[in-house]
Amino acid sequence: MPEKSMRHAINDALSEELARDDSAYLIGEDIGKAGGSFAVTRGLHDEFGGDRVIDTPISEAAIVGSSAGAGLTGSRPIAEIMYADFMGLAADQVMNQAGLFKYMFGGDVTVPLTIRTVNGGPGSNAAAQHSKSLHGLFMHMPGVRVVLANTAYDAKGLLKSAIRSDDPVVFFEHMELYNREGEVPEKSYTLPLGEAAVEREGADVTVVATQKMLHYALDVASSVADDISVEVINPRTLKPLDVETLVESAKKTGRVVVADESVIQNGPASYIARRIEEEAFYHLEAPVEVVGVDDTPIPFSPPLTEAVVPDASDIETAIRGMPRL
Amino acid sequence: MPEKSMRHAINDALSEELARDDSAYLIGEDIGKAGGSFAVTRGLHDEFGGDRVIDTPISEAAIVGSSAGAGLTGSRPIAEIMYADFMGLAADQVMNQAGLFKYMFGGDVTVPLTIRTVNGGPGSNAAAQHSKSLHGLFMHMPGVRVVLANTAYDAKGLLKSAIRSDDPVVFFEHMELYNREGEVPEKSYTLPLGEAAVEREGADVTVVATQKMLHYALDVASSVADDISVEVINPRTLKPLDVETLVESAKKTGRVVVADESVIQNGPASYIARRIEEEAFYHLEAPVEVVGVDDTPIPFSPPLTEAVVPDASDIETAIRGMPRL
Amino acid sequence: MPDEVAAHAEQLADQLQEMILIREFETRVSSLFEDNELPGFVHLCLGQEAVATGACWAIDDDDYITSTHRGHGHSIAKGLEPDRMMAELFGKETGYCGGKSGSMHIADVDQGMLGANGIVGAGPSLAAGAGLSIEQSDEDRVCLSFFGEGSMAEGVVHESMNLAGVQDLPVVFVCENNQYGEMTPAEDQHNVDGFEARGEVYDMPAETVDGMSVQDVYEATAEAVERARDGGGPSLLICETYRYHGHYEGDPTTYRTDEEVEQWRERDPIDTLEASLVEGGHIDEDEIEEMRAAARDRIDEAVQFARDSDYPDEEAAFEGVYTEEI
Amino acid sequence: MPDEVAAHAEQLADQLQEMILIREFETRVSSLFEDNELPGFVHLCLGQEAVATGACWAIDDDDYITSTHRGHGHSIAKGLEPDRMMAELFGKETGYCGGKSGSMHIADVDQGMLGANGIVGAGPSLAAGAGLSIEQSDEDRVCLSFFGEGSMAEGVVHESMNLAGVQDLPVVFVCENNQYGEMTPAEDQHNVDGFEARGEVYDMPAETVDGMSVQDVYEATAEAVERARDGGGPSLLICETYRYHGHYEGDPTTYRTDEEVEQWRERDPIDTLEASLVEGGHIDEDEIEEMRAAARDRIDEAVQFARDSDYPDEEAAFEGVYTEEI
Ligand SMILES: Cc1ncc(C[n+]2csc(CCOP(=O)(O)OP(=O)(O)O)c2C)c(N)n1
Ligand SMILES: Cc1ncc(C[n+]2csc(CCOP(=O)(O)OP(=O)(O)O)c2C)c(N)n1
Ligand SMILES: [Mg+2]
Ligand SMILES: [Mg+2]
Repeated sequence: MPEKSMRHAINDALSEELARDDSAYLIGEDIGKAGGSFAVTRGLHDEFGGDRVIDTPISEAAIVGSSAGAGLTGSRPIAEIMYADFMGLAADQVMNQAGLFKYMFGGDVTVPLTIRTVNGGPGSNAAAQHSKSLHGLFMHMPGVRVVLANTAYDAKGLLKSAIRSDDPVVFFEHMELYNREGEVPEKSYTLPLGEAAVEREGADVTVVATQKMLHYALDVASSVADDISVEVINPRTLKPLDVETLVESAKKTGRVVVADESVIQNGPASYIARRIEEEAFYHLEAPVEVVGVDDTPIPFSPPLTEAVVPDASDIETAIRGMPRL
Repeated sequence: MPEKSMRHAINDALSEELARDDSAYLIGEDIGKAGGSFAVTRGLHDEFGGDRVIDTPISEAAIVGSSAGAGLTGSRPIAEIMYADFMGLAADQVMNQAGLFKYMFGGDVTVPLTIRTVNGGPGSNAAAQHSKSLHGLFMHMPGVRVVLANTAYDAKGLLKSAIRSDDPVVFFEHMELYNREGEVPEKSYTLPLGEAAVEREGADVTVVATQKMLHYALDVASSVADDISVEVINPRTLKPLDVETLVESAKKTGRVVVADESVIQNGPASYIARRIEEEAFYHLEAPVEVVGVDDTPIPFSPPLTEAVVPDASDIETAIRGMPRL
Repeated sequence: MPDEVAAHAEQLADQLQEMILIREFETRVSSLFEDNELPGFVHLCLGQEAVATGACWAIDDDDYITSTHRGHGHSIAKGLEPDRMMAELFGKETGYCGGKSGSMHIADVDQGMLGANGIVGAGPSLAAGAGLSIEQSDEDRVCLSFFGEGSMAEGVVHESMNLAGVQDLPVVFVCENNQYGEMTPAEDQHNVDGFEARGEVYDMPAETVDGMSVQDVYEATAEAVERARDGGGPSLLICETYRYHGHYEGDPTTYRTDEEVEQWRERDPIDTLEASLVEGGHIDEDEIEEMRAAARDRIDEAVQFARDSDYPDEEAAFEGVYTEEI
Repeated sequence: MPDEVAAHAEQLADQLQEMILIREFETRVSSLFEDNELPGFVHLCLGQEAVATGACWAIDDDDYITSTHRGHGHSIAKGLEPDRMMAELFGKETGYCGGKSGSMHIADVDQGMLGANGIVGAGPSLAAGAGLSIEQSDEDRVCLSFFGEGSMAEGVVHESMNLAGVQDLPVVFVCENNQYGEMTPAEDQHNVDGFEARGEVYDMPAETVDGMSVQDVYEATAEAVERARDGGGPSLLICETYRYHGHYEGDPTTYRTDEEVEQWRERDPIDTLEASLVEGGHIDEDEIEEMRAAARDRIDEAVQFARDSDYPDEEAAFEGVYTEEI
């Protein structure tokens, strides 16, 4: 299989879906002529024209709010919010508009809206307002699906499914994974929303990891393989969450680490830990260990960033800290 | 001790703090001449004048954003956001502004801002956009303290502490508790942020419960007292969360139920459950049981609301479902 | 003016009939609410009927509207049936939304009614989205967006009008200036004399309209709608009107004087239209009485329908959150 | 014009000196960034120096400003020291924020600088808050709020100007129209001819100002500041200017032509001011060369200071989130 960057894989997904469905369009800031702030939509404006790849004013609420309205009226909007950090400006439009219409209006309508956004790259030292991982906020909103781009392969297959989904989906890319290459089939494909992937099988410890942490986890799993057999699971979608796959693995290994770049406090890693503890309680050797950001904004200075943001060594420490290994 | 409604207790706290500190002021929609949409600020405009009890346009982002700026420049703003449901419109101002300044600016500044808002009254049948409990979202934001008004006594003592805190605090009242009376000392008092209250001692099961659920839990604890000895804990503040008190109780009883009116998915009840499972793992008879709203918007029709929103019977069922009682 | 009336007498009579229906609906809701027959709370548009009727008269069945928390009039004017509306207010399964929405979120997307909305200022962004959909599919539909003057302060309303302006979207923004946002006068919330200047900000024609005159609202909207269909982009209409009841049913309205209410009532959109139709000999008192009787009957039926309908099954509470089981 | 220059020659020379310092700072940051000495990314205000200097010249030490992601010029104009600014850009503990903020959030609240801000449009709401603080304590301070024309589209900017308008807050809104928001021309994002009409919307005087003339910016701001101090409420200034470099360092700027840049450079705020000061005989080439040399020295020192400073200790990463341990 050819290797592609995640950026390229996402671009392909967008291009294929725009070609496939006339009711789909892209909307966002600088996504058109400029090709996107991170070059993810490059070429699409030329290919599909300004009517289907729409540059907007700097207006996150209107981007998402208008997309909710367009979704109600027969379109399939694909909105881009440049950084997940800016989703706060469109929180109402997700939480009280797009996410609620189907239910409030009696169940018959659909809001086939996808919001693509980017979890921060704390490693790019863009500091506290451009570095957050914020999928946790949206997992708490009924009616909204939450999907992560963790590998190039996932990104393409899941984004296509997100776009085709008749529910609003917030799709989180990751700044530091755009350049990362991975195998992506030439042929068109989709991946189901709600199925986790066992990326590596193992017997001793389960590591559930997202985005950058997934790649660290895989590295660690290889490097400790002589001592410890680590199973690595990529949850892929957080809402719906494939609890079954996670629990099955937890029951097998009895030891679980969850690694996610968000804040731990009421964050996704804590929630995943909770679901595993709930369902696999009597099979666990110890409580689930969580790796994430501990109630701290992301600082600018590289040594500070490194201190705050988890990395491979934190995952390894968590694995090695598991009892009776 | 005299009994007072929570509305009255909050009004007293606001009045006392405005009198005590010239740099404090109230700001919000219809809080002044009209006395607030729920009559919580009644009389304060007359007492302190329009300069200290400021009616604004319908502009949640500017209410919170301006309060963040005022907090930086020597004021102690007390903002009201009419329903927690509307906090989405001011999410950026909490998450990226007020909550981050102290840290981003190097630690020396303070943002002594309190945002009072109201968790929904699903029981008032105001439906999906006016009924949510949303403290969970703010627990995920570093730099922000999250406090709940669970009883009239708490409301007064905690609100005064929130106002005096030099950190931004989001203070969640509850629509269906405003009329509820409770004992409130005549004398001025404050309650520390970060200390839970054991509202009732018990030996068999711990119920950690917030807001309306706390009162249900106390009722249930009384009514099952012949069979089961229930300890009821009021966490009071969610950030900081008094994990110690919760864990101590969990270790004692070995059985824990957490009841909170928010959505369960990545919500506060799940997080509290997780923290208890993490710290009291080897003392628990079973995983913590969570009572809350299961991934569903709040519907309008009374029988639907009742189906979705937890009540005393759900807490009782959870208690009785605990093993080896 | 008499000429105006003569020229449009037939349409005006139909508009009168509709306004009477809206008023009857609202009046009945008021007493049902007082009698504790309705859960939740309600915001009524008594006094504002001419805006809903006049504006919606200028659009077609397959056009769209977005509405507000004060949306019953808009719904009726867009062609929604009082019986299913009333059933929704009762929380019954036969309601437009199966009892899930109540007064504040009534919607019928098939009928182009994109929802009342409990979030002040939300409608205009949805309207911009409907405008984008229309452009995408190259239709010549339009979307009317109703919103109160209070919502003019919300950021998303500004963003949406700006987006509509730069994208030339087929949206008519219909601001209902009923002089208050909740209990606070409009003057305390905005420079009310600056409402029209927003037209220049967003590069769209803006006009202040007598919101107590169904004909004036109709004409201004029709012109804006025609421009929008012709690719001329959005418009802003500021309709000066008044709500006779409080912000919500039960509001003691201490923030305004009886004289003020009386002054506005003298310009009542129904009474004045009746008077000029009668004066011009286009309609007689009996016909008006028939209209009232017809409206009463229709609302009687609606109330009966609502009372007779069942509450939804409990299971429905957990359905319709997602398209597929999740 | 020569008279104007003569009347203000001394002040203009000081302003020139400051603009040269800003330019030197930005030019050096550009090359440090290219040399990979700076973490993160930076947005430079080369070309816009007259707005920062002219506006801040009109306020006092104890007045406030809010700034943007393109904030180095504002900081220097507000009196922040290049050495601690540079140290912040390097992520060093001697930086204004101990290395926690970087370019996008430099602040010195004691000095009245309420922060650069990475969220487009955030500044004006903070400025309204500073205005409220000033009113609360009955001071006669003012707050200048700098923001790019792109942020005019953000809802919170609208909300904040409206709030300032109805509350008569002592805020001067200084819009820097540098013609682009990121890579998209202002014309695609707003009706640029409608910027001034916002004054009417928010009931505040609004004026378009030549942002390449430090004197024009100074005068317009001084007038607005005086009005604000006298209780006359807020004002809006739209300063027409241009950024010579890309949106961020490294931006290939394919969205504009070299001619366009050249045309603006011909109106360079530093060159034109130098020329008229020399022409009027108020300053000679040597003095200008001295100014440049002084600026170079100051920035050399700043870079040295930054390079010599230590990175913060790791523990600092977890400090300063809350006032008390939590
Ligand atoms: C975002 C938001 N803020 C506040 C409210 C509370 N609220 C409901 S109606 C209303 C007043 C709206 O005024 P206006 O837009 O003039 O409409 P009117 O009620 O006069 O029809 C307010 C503040 C709300 N529902 N949503
Ligand atoms: C809320 C938000 N949306 C988008 C961005 C990304 N962004 C950074 S600068 C910028 C352009 C701002 O344009 P303008 O206000 O004109 O300022 P300029 O860069 O021209 O000085 C954008 C869109 C952001 N930082 N914050
Ligand atoms: Mg109104
Ligand atoms: Mg710009």
